[in-house]
Amino acid sequence: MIVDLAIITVKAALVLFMVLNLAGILGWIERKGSALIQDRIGANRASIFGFAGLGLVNTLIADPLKFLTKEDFIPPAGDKFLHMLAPCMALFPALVTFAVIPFGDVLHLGDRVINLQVAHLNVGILYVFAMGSLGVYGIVIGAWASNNKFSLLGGVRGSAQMISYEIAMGLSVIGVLMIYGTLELQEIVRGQATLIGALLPSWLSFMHPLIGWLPAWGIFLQPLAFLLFFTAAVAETKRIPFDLPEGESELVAGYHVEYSGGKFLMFFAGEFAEIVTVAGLVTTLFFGGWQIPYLLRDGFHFPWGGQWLLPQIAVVFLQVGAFTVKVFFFCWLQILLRWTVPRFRYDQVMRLGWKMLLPLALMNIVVTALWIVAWQ
Amino acid sequence: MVALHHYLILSAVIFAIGVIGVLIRRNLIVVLMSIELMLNAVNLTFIAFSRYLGSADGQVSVFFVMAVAAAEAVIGLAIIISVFRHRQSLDPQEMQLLKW
Amino acid sequence: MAGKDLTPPATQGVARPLENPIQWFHAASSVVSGKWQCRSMDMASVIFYLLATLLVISSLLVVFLRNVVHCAMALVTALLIVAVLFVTLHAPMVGILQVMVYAGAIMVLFLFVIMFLNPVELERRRGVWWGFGTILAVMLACVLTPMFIIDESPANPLAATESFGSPEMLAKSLFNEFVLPFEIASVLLLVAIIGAVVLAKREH
Amino acid sequence: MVSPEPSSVAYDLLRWMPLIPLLASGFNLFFGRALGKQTAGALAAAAVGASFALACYVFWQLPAHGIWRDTLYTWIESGSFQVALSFQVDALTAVMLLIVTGIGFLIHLYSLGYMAHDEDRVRFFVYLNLFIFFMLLLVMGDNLLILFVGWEGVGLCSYLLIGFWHHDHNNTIAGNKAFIVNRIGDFGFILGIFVLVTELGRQGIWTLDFVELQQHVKMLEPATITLITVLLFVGAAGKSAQLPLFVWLPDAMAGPTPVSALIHAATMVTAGVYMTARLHFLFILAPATLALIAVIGAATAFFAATIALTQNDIKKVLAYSTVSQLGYMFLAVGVGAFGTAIFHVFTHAFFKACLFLGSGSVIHALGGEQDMRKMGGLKGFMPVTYWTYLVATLAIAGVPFTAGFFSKDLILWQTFSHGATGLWSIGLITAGMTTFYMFRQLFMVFHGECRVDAHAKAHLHESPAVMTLPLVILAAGSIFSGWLGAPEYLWGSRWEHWLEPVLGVSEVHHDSVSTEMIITLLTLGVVVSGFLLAFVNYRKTGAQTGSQAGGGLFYQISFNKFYVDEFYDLAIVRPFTALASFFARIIDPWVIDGTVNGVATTARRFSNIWRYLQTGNVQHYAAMFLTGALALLAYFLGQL
Repeated sequence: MIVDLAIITVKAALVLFMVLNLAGILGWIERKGSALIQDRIGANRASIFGFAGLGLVNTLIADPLKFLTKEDFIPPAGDKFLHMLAPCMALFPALVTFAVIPFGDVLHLGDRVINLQVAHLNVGILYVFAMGSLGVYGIVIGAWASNNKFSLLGGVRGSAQMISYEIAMGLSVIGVLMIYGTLELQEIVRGQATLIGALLPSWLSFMHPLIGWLPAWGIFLQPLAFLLFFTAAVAETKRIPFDLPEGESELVAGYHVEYSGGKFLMFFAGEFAEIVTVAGLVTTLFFGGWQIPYLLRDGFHFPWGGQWLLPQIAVVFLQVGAFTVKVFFFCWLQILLRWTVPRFRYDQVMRLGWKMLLPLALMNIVVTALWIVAWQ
Repeated sequence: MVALHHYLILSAVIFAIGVIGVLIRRNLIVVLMSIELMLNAVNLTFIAFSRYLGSADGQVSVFFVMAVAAAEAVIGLAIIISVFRHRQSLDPQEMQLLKW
Repeated sequence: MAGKDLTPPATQGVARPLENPIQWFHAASSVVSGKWQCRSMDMASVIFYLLATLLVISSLLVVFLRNVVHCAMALVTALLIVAVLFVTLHAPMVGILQVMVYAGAIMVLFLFVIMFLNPVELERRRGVWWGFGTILAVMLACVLTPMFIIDESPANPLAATESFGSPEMLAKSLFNEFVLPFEIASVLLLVAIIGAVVLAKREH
Repeated sequence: MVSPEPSSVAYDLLRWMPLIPLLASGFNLFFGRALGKQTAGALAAAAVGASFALACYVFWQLPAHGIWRDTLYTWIESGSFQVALSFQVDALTAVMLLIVTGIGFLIHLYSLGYMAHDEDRVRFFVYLNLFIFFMLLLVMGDNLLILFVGWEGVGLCSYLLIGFWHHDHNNTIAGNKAFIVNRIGDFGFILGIFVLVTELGRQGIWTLDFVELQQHVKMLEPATITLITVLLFVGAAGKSAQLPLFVWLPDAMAGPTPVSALIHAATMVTAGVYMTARLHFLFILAPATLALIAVIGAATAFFAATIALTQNDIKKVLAYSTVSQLGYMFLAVGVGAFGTAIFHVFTHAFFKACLFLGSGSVIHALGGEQDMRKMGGLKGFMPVTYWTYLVATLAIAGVPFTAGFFSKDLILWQTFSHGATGLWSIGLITAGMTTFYMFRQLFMVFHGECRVDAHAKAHLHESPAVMTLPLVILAAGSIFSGWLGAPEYLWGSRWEHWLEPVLGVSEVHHDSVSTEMIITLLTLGVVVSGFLLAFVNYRKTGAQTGSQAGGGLFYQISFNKFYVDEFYDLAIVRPFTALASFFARIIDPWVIDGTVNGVATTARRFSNIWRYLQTGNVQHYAAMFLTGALALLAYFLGQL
């Protein structure tokens, strides 16, 4: 019992650590990446004893120090308690969401079987959405508590935008859930281990040599769902091209105009944590999570017959590594997006959410349902 | 050990508190919130029963209560908005067109 | 789907004792109660009373705070606590729905409207009426409470199966015996949407 | 006299006979003005012409023992009681169809000329078509209810047309009079229907259909049948202007003359006769009623004739003669000779219509003058009118080999052979008087020197062809239409055989031809003497025409129509209006309104107290609600 609790705690701490660090690293990547994209040198000033290794280490340490040592300003007409509460509410959901995302298959230690996932909830994906929906409060409350017109506008915009896109996001995932027949993310990932060849209905068997060898990842089974989900998720993170709630050019800095110091750091970290979470979700739902094609518990089994057996521990490390790499890739993709795409107008955002993503998601659900009814 | 009536009494208390809100608050939005509170008290009862009687129906009923609550909140808020547009106030005691 | 049959039977049968909060909660309770020799009150009761106290406090805040936004936040807290209570009652699905629907959607809508209208002045209060209402409500509580203390009310919950309160269970009864109410509820929501649009639309 | 079970065949054509005039009427009602007055009239006439053509077709096609049905839909259905909106045509109906549509068509043509200068001709033709529709409904309906609808409908149209020139108050008064007197009759009629239905229903037969009625009336006991038939006859008396309900018909002459010809001479007023013939199977079971009918018929004939002797209004004379002729018809009905009654309806339609139209043409020529004392010597001015008028007069007088001769003599002979000698003698005298007053009129109008005032004389003219053509046709009809029903000693009667399937073999004994001939000769004698009397008095200048000095008490009484109107006015109208005004002045404002307002006031008083509970504050309401809930809870807690 005690041991079990200990294991849980360790897993939780590990995931939390990873996410937070990833957020920090992303902060640096964003600067360097933007510099790259804009043909600048980028963050290279902060140095410790003259050592500025690409500014990475320094940025990791210097950024938090700078934020924490700044004055924490609370607008006198604002609401102190809520003003303090808001950043926590912004950061919290982003962190806890990762609890249900599996970063690996089971790990055998002696007679123990450890599921490489913090919480094995049978409502998994719903939990993700529930936490995501809590993210709104950070913005709304922060905006209201700082008693500033710009931030209030930002808050209103933010809440409207997030509610709108939650719907599209939730509906876009349903197709995936129907395909894999479960809400639990670990199960979904396991479902992606099989090959498409095993799923082809008889009348499509002639396609077998063409696509039969593909792994049954969400991206192959639900490409439209992937596009919709990714778009909606990026909108949820309120980053360019969906950064209307902040919109420097219109609202100074939107809902966190009045924030500085540690609280701003929390908003900041929350944003990057959200990026990581989105990347994790996209990986898990559409890119096989920790799966590596043809790699089963006991090693590789290639569809053309060959196989390469591996020790179990190696398999686990491969899988965790694969997961990390995929997550990194999607984080980078989002940052790339943020620095390349221009910002929408607000009405455009709303129209995209309600008049394009939503109907498309519904259509996706219907088509998927028809497919399932017809061929299973 | 927690018995069923613990939950029932808890929900009764919450319900009563919600009633207070409905009766005394002079801000329509808060009145609506208090109604939500009462609904939640009822939901708690449902879940407690479904747990202690081991049947799923309670949870299903909660599902429906939530649907109704959502509808009620949406309509209520819409009404509040339009009322506020006409008279710049949210005080239910100022809305007495039906007074004798 | 087909993914399951790829996992060897070795992991299939293995019980995963601590994989969701409910199990943590029971494990922890048993551990703690085993640790400190408190027979009088086990962990479950402790947690229940803790949650109940918090719930009552937050509800009181909802009713008696003067600032609308504060009330809203207190209500959100109350709703989250209720969700936790649901989870401890083996209704995780409903708990999650509670968080999604109430905390995630309805309350955000409330806040949105509050920001939208942004009522500046604090509401005035009238002592007599407050007293009267409070007394009435307290009477209500006093009448309801004894009615709930019935001897034949089951003291102990039934032994919950693994799937109790799972989405599958909910879905089974929802789409078999309650399918008609389900459809009606969907119609109700549609009507509510249309009504809200019509009501809140600023007429030109 | 049981008739062979007629074979009833479905035949879709029938429905168009009433529908065409109805459609035309509706069309004129909405688009008539746009259509232009002349076109509207032509359309109306064409519609009636169309249904006349249909009627002829049906008449020729109809098998002797056949009944053609056309059921549109079930109108009323409650339990086993079922009324269908359905038409039927048998021999009797076919004859009536010919009369209604044929005469109707001619009179429509005539109206085109007669109403040429009227402002709202369109309205006139709308009413006229509507009347044709209702009349056809009346004669074609295959059950009592439809017959009753038609019955009321023609009453309505008659009311509308009598008051057609409603700018003159008297016309509206006359219209009301006709309507109200008819109401009295209809009241009896519908009571009769009720009794019939309920009594039959008590026997388990819920029906109004004529054929079924004919099969089942046997199972009613005689007293009931007598009651029913008497009530029905009250209706017939109202519609056909018999004693004592005849008073409306003379006043009905306020309407345009074509209307008088069509409705108040040819068709509508004969509806009563038609009804009795249609229900003959009922009447022959009630000898008492038949006796009553015979007496009333004879009395009416005589009474009206005596009034007609002294009238000076050209149309009034004709009106009373109509009443008198109707009396003849009911006399025939009374002696059980339904076929003969219908025969007289048939012939009478021709010559009376002809007379009315002739008088109309005279009035038209004189620019609305109706007083015979201001006429005379018109023979030269309007020859066609004169000759047709003369023919019709001969016909109504019963000069041999005219229509009137055959039908009226047949009636008298039937009466005699039926053994009612008293009634027969009354009829005989009436025949004489008929001849007298008709020739008096002829002489006063057409002979002697012209008394027309100069202004009217200026544009004295013969009527246009569209008016004279119908006159000629009708005149021809008023001679030859009678030949269908010649007595045995001549070529014998087609008529009886034609109607036998419906009315059964009439029990006229053609045994003693000699007696019949004697009776006929006797009638002729009376007629000739009547003619001589008129000739002597009125052939010349008409000097003493209308000189009220001449003649004594009897003259006064007759001239004032036996003071019947005054009597009714004293006995019925005044008390009634007095009672009504009493109710209007005392009961309604004080008792009824008092009660109502009192209730209202009391309620308001109390509400004024209670309404203070309505604070309009929703939270107060909620508090009340909660209090109630608390009370309930506390109660149940006590129960626990």
